Amino acid sequence: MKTLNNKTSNELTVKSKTENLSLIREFVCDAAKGAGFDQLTADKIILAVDEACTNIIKHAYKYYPDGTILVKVKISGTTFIVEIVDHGNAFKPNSVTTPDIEEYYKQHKIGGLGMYLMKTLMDDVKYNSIPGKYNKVKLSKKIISAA
Amino acid sequence: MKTLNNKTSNELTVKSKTENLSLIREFVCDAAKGAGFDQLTADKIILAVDEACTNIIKHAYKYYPDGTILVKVKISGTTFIVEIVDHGNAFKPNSVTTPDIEEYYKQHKIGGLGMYLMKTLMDDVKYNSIPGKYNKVKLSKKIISAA
Amino acid sequence: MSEFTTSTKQLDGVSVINLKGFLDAHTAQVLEAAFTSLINDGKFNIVVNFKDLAYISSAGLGVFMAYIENIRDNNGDIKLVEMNEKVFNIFDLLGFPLLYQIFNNEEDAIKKFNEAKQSENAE
Amino acid sequence: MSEFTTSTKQLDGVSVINLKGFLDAHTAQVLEAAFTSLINDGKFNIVVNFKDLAYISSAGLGVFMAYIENIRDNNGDIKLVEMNEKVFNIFDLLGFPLLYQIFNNEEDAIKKFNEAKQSENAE
Ligand SMILES: Nc1ncnc2c1ncn2[C@@H]1O[C@H](COP(=O)(O)OP(=O)(O)O)[C@@H](O)[C@H]1O
Ligand SMILES: Nc1ncnc2c1ncn2[C@@H]1O[C@H](COP(=O)(O)OP(=O)(O)O)[C@@H](O)[C@H]1O
Repeated sequence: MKTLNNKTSNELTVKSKTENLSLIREFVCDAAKGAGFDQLTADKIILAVDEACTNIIKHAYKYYPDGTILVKVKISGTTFIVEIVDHGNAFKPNSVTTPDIEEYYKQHKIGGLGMYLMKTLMDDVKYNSIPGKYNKVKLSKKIISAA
Repeated sequence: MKTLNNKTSNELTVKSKTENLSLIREFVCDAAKGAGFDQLTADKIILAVDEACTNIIKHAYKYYPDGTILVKVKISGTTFIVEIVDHGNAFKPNSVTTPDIEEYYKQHKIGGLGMYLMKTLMDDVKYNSIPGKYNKVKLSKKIISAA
Repeated sequence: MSEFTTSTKQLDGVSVINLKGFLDAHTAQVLEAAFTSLINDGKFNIVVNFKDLAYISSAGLGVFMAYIENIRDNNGDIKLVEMNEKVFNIFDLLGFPLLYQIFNNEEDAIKKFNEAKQSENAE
Repeated sequence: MSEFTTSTKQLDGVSVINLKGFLDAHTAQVLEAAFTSLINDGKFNIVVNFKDLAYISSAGLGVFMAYIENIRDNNGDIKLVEMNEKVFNIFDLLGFPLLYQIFNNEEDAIKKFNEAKQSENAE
């Protein structure tokens, strides 16, 4: 039996398969709406989390299907936070430069859009890898209440 | 950071609130269909799990909203298993008799239908409580492949 | 979060409640509110239309059990219409067809109410 | 699991692919198969109808990027129609309107293909 430390957040653990992306989106959708976000903002958060998890499946686990992805949602003050933890290959995002979109297309590159989307859609994206232990990406979005 | 022991099952942890029932249903729906059940059987499993979780929220946590409900799905051989763990009040199901449906209505009783549904919809329902530690209910359904 | 809504209309002296979405322990209170409001208005002839109901758990079934006695004590009834197979199967499993009259459509259920009224008047 | 399907029809010498459901890293291969099949048949004038598309992630956008060069090298094009606001916003964020022509409806996109054909013939 597993002890649950965090009594104030919902968590979803799924295997590292793309077929679980829709479940992750439903989970995040529920949480974002529960935090009071409108549909438009919830949609942005959902897409950012999809991109983060797609990257984990593709790059961290290289399509190995039996890894785990833990998605944790919480509210800290007035910030909605999604933390995603995996145990795949470590990732140092500093080595990925944000693409200049026009330049990017001129070079006929495919891919490389996921990180750009995550950063554009969220207020903050932070990666933290402890090689051999875990990788964590933390996506944050301010909750702005309709005043 | 939480260590994930079980590498072969999806898990969902939510707070003990009725608003999370729909998320639990979506989680179980995905898992049941992934295991190959048809919609009709998936619907039965979904309802049984809803009833089990509703009971946990109502009876084990008495509507205390900050408890946790862990829903774990796995396939063991040809059996689909949903395990639900909570940390609320212990439950001894032996003290609950299966209602005689007609007799039941004659007495104008309200409630008491959840346990009956769970047992009718699933192949097996087992409760296991370790007071002060956790309660676990295990719902099983044979996967019958269309031969 | 489940979405569940009700809407109520009056037809030939009968109140028709339309159910839409997912009826579970979270949303059951929405249906309770609909019944309470009718009862407070003295409207006891009630048809419940299940056409747009996608899901029901025992918490939803419990709402019907909670109100039926009071409504019948007031010479009224709850009649059920347009139940899809999935929802009917759950009702059936719980023996609800013994307790509630189920009709194919609103018209048939309303007719039944008005026939009953006529035979009362004839007495 | 996401549900995503495509259906393809021929209209005035143009192939119209209808997208339905959720297009993500899991379902992108369904769209790849649709493009591959058209290209194998030598059909390079393609309209993609987004009317029934509920969701797209960068994995879905990547499919368009993967095929566009080959298609344009063959004097064809991919034109996009009936995009809802949500999906358009994502396309816009990624600068796709610089790369793809977007029309309100199938007719306008098909007309554009056929105008181009006529001016070629006139040359
Ligand atoms: N979670 C991750 N683990 C390892 N590498 C990653 C991860 N996320 C992104 N990357 C690296 O960053 C690059 C850019 O990612 P992204 O913008 O999503 O584009 P794409 O995945 O389409 O290549 C990837 O190609 C990959 O090398
Ligand atoms: N998880 C649980 N923890 C504690 N008590 C429970 C639990 N599940 C069921 N019970 C007990 O068993 C009884 C029967 O449950 P059920 O058939 O679902 O009907 P209801 O919940 O409508 O009373 C409940 O009234 C409750 O006393």
